[in-house]
Amino acid sequence: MAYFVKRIVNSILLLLLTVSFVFLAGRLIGDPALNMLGPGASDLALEKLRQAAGLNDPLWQQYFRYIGNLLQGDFGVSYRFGFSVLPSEDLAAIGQPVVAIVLERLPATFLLAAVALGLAVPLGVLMGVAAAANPRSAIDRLVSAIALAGVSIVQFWLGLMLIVLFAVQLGWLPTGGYGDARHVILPALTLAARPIGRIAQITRSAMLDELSKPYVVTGRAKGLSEGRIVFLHALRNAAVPIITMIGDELSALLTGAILVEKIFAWPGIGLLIIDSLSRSDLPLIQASIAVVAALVVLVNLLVDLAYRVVNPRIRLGQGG
Amino acid sequence: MTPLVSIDGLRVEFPAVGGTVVAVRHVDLEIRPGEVLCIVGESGSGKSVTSLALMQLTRFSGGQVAGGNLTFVCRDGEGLDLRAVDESRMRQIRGNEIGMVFQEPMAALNPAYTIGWQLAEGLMTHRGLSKREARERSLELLNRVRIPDPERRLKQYPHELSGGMCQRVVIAMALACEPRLLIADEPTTALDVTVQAEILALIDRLRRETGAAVLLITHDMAVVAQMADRVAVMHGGELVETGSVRQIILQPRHAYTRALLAAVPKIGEMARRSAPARMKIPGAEDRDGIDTPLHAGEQRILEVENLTKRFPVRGGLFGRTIANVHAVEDVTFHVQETETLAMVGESGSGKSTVGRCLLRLDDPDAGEIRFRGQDLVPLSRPAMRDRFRDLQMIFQDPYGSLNPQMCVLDQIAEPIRNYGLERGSALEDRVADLLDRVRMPRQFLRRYPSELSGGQRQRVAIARALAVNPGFIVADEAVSSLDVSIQAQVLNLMMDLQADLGLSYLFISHDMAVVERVAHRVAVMFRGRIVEIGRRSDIFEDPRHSYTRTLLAAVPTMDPADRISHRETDARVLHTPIHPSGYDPGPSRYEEVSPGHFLLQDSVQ
Amino acid sequence: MTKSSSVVGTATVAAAAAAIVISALAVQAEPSRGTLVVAVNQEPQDLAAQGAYKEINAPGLRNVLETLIAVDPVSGEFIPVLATAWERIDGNTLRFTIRDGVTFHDGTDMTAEAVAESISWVWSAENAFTIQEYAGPGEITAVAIDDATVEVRSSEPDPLLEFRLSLNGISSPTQLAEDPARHFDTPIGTGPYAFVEWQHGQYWSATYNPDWWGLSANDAYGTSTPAFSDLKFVFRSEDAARVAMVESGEAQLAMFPSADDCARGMDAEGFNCVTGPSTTYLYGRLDHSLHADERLADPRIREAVFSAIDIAGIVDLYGMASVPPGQLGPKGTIGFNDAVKPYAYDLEHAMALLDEARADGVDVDGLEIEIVGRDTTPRIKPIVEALGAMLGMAGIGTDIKVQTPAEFNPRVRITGYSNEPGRQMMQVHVKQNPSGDYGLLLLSNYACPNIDDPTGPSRSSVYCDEAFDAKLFEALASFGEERGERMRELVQYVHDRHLIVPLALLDRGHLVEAGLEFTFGTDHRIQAVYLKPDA
Amino acid sequence: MPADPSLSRVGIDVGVGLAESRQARFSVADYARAVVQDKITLLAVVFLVFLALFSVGAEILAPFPPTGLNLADRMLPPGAIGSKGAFYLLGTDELGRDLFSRLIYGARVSVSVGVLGAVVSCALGVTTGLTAGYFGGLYEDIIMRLVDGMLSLPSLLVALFVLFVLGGGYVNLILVFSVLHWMVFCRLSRGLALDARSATYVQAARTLGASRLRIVFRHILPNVMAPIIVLFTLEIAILILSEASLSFLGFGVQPPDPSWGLMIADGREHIRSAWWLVTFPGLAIFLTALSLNLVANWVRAVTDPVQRWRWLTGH
Repeated sequence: MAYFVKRIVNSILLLLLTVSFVFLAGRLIGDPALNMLGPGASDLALEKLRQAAGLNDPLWQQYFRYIGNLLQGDFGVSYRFGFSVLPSEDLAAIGQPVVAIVLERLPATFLLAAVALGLAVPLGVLMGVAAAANPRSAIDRLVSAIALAGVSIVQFWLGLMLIVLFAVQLGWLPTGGYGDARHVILPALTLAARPIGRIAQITRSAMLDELSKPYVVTGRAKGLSEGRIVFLHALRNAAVPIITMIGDELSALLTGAILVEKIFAWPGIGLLIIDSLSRSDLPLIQASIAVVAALVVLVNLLVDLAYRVVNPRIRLGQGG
Repeated sequence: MTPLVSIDGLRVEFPAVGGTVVAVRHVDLEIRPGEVLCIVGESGSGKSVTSLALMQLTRFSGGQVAGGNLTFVCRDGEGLDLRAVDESRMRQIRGNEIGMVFQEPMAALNPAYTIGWQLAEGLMTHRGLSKREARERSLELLNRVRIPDPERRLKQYPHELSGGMCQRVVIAMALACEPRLLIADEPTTALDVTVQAEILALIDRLRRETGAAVLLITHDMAVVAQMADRVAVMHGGELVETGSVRQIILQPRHAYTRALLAAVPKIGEMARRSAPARMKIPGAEDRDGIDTPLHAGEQRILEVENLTKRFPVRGGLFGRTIANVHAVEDVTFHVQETETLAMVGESGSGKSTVGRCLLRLDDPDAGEIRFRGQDLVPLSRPAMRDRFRDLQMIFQDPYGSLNPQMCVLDQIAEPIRNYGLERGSALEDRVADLLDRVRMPRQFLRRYPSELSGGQRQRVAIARALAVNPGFIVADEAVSSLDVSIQAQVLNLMMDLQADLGLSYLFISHDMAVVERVAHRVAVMFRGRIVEIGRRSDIFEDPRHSYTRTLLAAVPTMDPADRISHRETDARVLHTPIHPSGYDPGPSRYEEVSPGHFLLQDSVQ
Repeated sequence: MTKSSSVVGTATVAAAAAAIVISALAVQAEPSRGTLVVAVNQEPQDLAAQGAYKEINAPGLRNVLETLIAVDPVSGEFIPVLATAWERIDGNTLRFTIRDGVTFHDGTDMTAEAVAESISWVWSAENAFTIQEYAGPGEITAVAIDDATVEVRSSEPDPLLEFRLSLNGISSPTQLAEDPARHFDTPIGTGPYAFVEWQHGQYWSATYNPDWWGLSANDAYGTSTPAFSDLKFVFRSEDAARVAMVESGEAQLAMFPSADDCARGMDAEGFNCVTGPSTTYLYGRLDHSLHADERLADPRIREAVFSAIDIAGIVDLYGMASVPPGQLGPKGTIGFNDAVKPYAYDLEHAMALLDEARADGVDVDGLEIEIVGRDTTPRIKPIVEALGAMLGMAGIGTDIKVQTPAEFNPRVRITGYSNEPGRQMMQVHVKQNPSGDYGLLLLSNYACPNIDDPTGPSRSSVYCDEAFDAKLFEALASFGEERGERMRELVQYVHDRHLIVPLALLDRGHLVEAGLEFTFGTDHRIQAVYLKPDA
Repeated sequence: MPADPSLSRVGIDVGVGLAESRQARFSVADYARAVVQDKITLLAVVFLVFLALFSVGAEILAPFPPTGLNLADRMLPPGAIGSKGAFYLLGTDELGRDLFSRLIYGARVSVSVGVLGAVVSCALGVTTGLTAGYFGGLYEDIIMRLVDGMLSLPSLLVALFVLFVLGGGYVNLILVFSVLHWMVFCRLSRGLALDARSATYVQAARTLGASRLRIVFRHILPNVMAPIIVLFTLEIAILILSEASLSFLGFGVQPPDPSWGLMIADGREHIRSAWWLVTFPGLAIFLTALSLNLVANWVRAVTDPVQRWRWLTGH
């Protein structure tokens, strides 16, 4: 409990630091107004944008205003509509709040991550268990090969190859975009390749570890079936490293989605980040990075919580 | 009577780097219904492999039963060739007709499940009991193995129980289906001597109650003497001798058995001798002037006063210290020059912490440690480093105390280099001299720890400690992880060095028999305090404190007539010395029962 | 069509059926086809009426928003749209007769007031919309003279006023009054399709407008009546993804395939590649004397650099492009100079010039010309790499870069490059010249920028020449044949000074589903009324 | 002492035998023989050796220069003979440059980014981690707070943003990788140092008068090398993949340096007409990462006492 209070406080501080870093670093790349409007913009337009976005104030004022707003859940408005368009001084009346833009994109990314993880976890765990239960067998070799391929492959390259094969040559699946279930398959597969590999690897090694422990011999000496020993006894104990890995991979999925979303034109937060970077839409960049960072931090917290459920030793507050 | 198990010409092979290794060969054994057969041998003798082969468990670790017959008579009277039965039939035998108990009770239980779950599991598998029936039966079993408060235990996890308690659970599990044979593989090696006595007595009692035969695997001849009906001695994968317990203990025929017996220190042997004495090792050369170990000098080299060490237990909302483990509580003693003070006690008694405090590996919370008149407690790290030239330590685990990445030369040279004592060829000469001193051949200089045996490693550790010519050495369980024959050699070496170099030892040990051999004086520790301290004869021949008596009584004797059967079998719940922070247990007060023999006044506890 | 089209087909049929049910109430000419899916290369920044001029900003927006007049894709002439007729009153004024009986998608009538209000708002200097980059010398305002007439005035004489008024869409003034913010993402126009929704990151869509004036008018623009019940513009920035969509039948039209894919489209069964010239140029602008390394002012070095560039090779590399006529406007543009020829590729000549300069003590070997493109420009990487290699062959040191807009944009403007004294940079750009006149082009590319007043249109010029500027401003104020003459002279003048090298005149291509006929002009706007399904 | 040392390696006879097996030392010859026996690892090692050779000796080994222009020989398929009789093993790209030569030069860029990034982050992480783990106290607190914080950030995203701000390029890429990856090494080595701190040989070293730094670097470091080497190898693979991703997005290595990721990005628009432009760089990355993973697995297996006997006995 105390541990969690501490973790949460730490996480909030961390997020604040991240946001500050992004805010200040964002100022290093030059005039945000010019970045937004492009070299063709007139100075009047630039000036209006600066006025409306408060870019003419001293940096520290802008910073504290930003943090102050942020603590109230206001990440500012996207320059996106503000730039061509400034009939009034009040940017907020025109611009779309970036929080809304980001939240609008989250479900797509969640869907993709959920499907990818839903694919990777059972598959990876089963593969790893099968390999560990039959060390050095053909199954083990096959699993190791698949797992190695999964962790070694270049994600976006795999995506491109899948598009060419399944969407273009065979015409079975759409090339990209967001729509019915068929649209999810290729991006989710692309995204799942690496976690499948990593989860299979970690499961295999954790299970090998567990299967060499004395309590497994006890189980066998009790006359338990191998299936029971493997799945009920060893897997339960191997769960801690596996859950850690799943947490890591979930964080990686959220950021790995950047490439996959770009290739498959999947309208998630990853695509939004790429778009906002290419448009130098600072408020949007800040908000999307903050949201992804918050998600990743949250995932880490949840993983921590999951440990405690799985491992009775930690549950009693002896670990940590 | 037809034997329950007949093993005939057993041969077990394991794959190894350069081919296969034969772990067990030509082993013929039989176990009769209701008897206790002990297999005794040192590590690597193949005794465990034999029992695993019987359970057909070697296959899971890569081993293969390459030859011989294993016949087991089932409950229905059918004689089964275990090598021929398939895995599913074998599963019906394991846990059902043959139960098994292991060395590490804590590790033998699955840490992720409750005791109740694990007990019920076997019952539900073999007996088809319902969940509720299984629970009732589990409760009954826990009662049977005399676990206090069994209702609560069912809901507890293994790490919430003590080692002895866990071993009782494992035994309960093994006996759950009323097997005809119980295999116990070193069931008490990891346990304290008092707990060992309880567990052995329990096994004996249960055997009598259920009529199951017991195959007990051990390295401890004293355990054999107390438990066995018949004994099989193994060495190097082969059976060297079998016979009744009386015959093996009293008239050993094989030279190895005799050597093994001779190396075991027997408690009481030293009665009425004032000074320590070397072990007699058959076949080993006797040194000149051996039996003139030193008598203690007059000068006090070390004086420890009111030493206290507590380890904080953190918890609560902000991770504050909520309690303290009172590891060492107001301990006072001294060591004279050329004297060995033995500190005995069971695990958790604080004896090792005392040793670590002396070298400031742990920082004491209170008290004074005066070494040659200088208080070590306030010393800074660099100042303390200087003191290490006079104050050295030998650690328990010879496998851990040497840096695996350094060859013997570098290991021993380490302190010489650190203090800049010698360099170049002078350094090598000095290391070679030290190697001579611990009686190791010089060609070992370039070897790495992994290429040494346990005994050789401990010799290197001793040589390393001697490299700076210290006057005082803390030996923390220095021989307890060694096989008895090796243990005897190392003990003799230590005593010889004491005589030659005038060393003082603080000899920390749990083994009363060894302590009786080496100590001038003995301090008995219990729950952080010295409960009794005095000359060796005071402690061994006139123990006053109840704990000292329990400890001495628990030591198994080598007398086959002194069976374990009459012992107390109930588990005692150990009170751990954890107290809420702010708790003041008060000072230790002693009564001097005879000159130099002090007894803790129990009111303090 | 490829195999996967069956499912898409089903969906299309369903959507079409739904559309039919809805439109059945007010039928005049029912759309014969379902949804037209167009794969476009980028998501619009906004869908505002002021942005209707930018093809790149909002592909397809002109299906929803209409202009007063438009350029006919075939003839290149101005044709009536929402204005049925127009006349020039004087150098400053145009008078438009507004089409009768037109309603906005929100149901309000398009009155002369509505038109005037919309025009004034879009061109207001105060609003400072990006359309200002096409603003003329004066400020544009509009007033309704009567119910059917709108007069548009420029504060300065403006020969290009017609052109400017072909740029902006006319949107509902009710929306401007009630909910101005929605103007930017919810266009309410008068076109054959009414805006439906914009799913950010995915697509925007429009549905058939059964009340469109063009259905009954005899002078409606376009080569067909609207044949699709719905339009869907799907954003796919990956080239391969757009192509794949047409190949797999997910889309009927894909913008801007690569030259390879277009070539394949010519042979493919399910789709074709339709190409045509554009007004878009790829060009390189080499720093001259303004804040630049002084060696670049040496005419020998400039000529050597331009002579080292194999323009035909660049064109070949770009694919779907042709060798530009030595200047940044297509034939037919006012001021187009036939005498100006592309800079000749002559490596030996280039090296000879360099040797000559070297002999005069110019540190030719110390040159390191930075060749920079912006990463948003298509195919920019191979182009800058090729340019680097070409200059390298002539012995000119180069440093090639592809930069993000954040890095690149400030360096283009006068304020930015005045901070980089001694610069040696060749910027590689792609730019459109849709106006049919050299005025804006000469002004923005060659007139001397003023660092104290960097608001001028020439803020990204790297050239400063008082004589040139004086002539230019005379030319800009002139009309008719005189204007053309003055412009031609200036085009020759800047050509001789080796300031900008036109590298390619881009063809634009579209992959089109087989059986669909697509007519487009140099502006390449995707309008459903120019699409003819023959099925 | 066990009767047969190789038996105790099996870890069957519990107790002393197992403890001993955990330290069993293998000679170089044992390892070499194990590599040769393990065909797949051998292949991986051979591949990596070739890769290193090509990276170092690109000027000598590559048949053509990596940059330049040869418009006559554009987009030739693998095995084609060019206009001047040049043989293009893996075909040419859109500027007519030999793909094979570019792959070789690309290896230099991609591999060196990976290796240098891993070296810097490893040096940084191991130094801070070991000292933090051994010294403890406030220093450890600060370091670990930093590590935990940085580890819980999405690193690819942060890299993307920082490169967006700083601009891409070889040096920036290595810098960013170092700053974003040292924590992995730090956390690992701190854990190892914590374990080692309570290990008897370290306590012994203290009583033998070794200074704190000597204990950390002379006693602890050599004993924890194996897991560090494993992580180091894996990190190289991860960094090579990250480099490819970032370059693909345009934030990594800048042209004309031919990095593999950039080559995929370039070839992407020709994926249908010139499949080799995307396929070969992708395969190169894949095989490199695969080989590194294989080697890491092998190192992990042979240095892990539990797995080692299986691996070495080939059982």
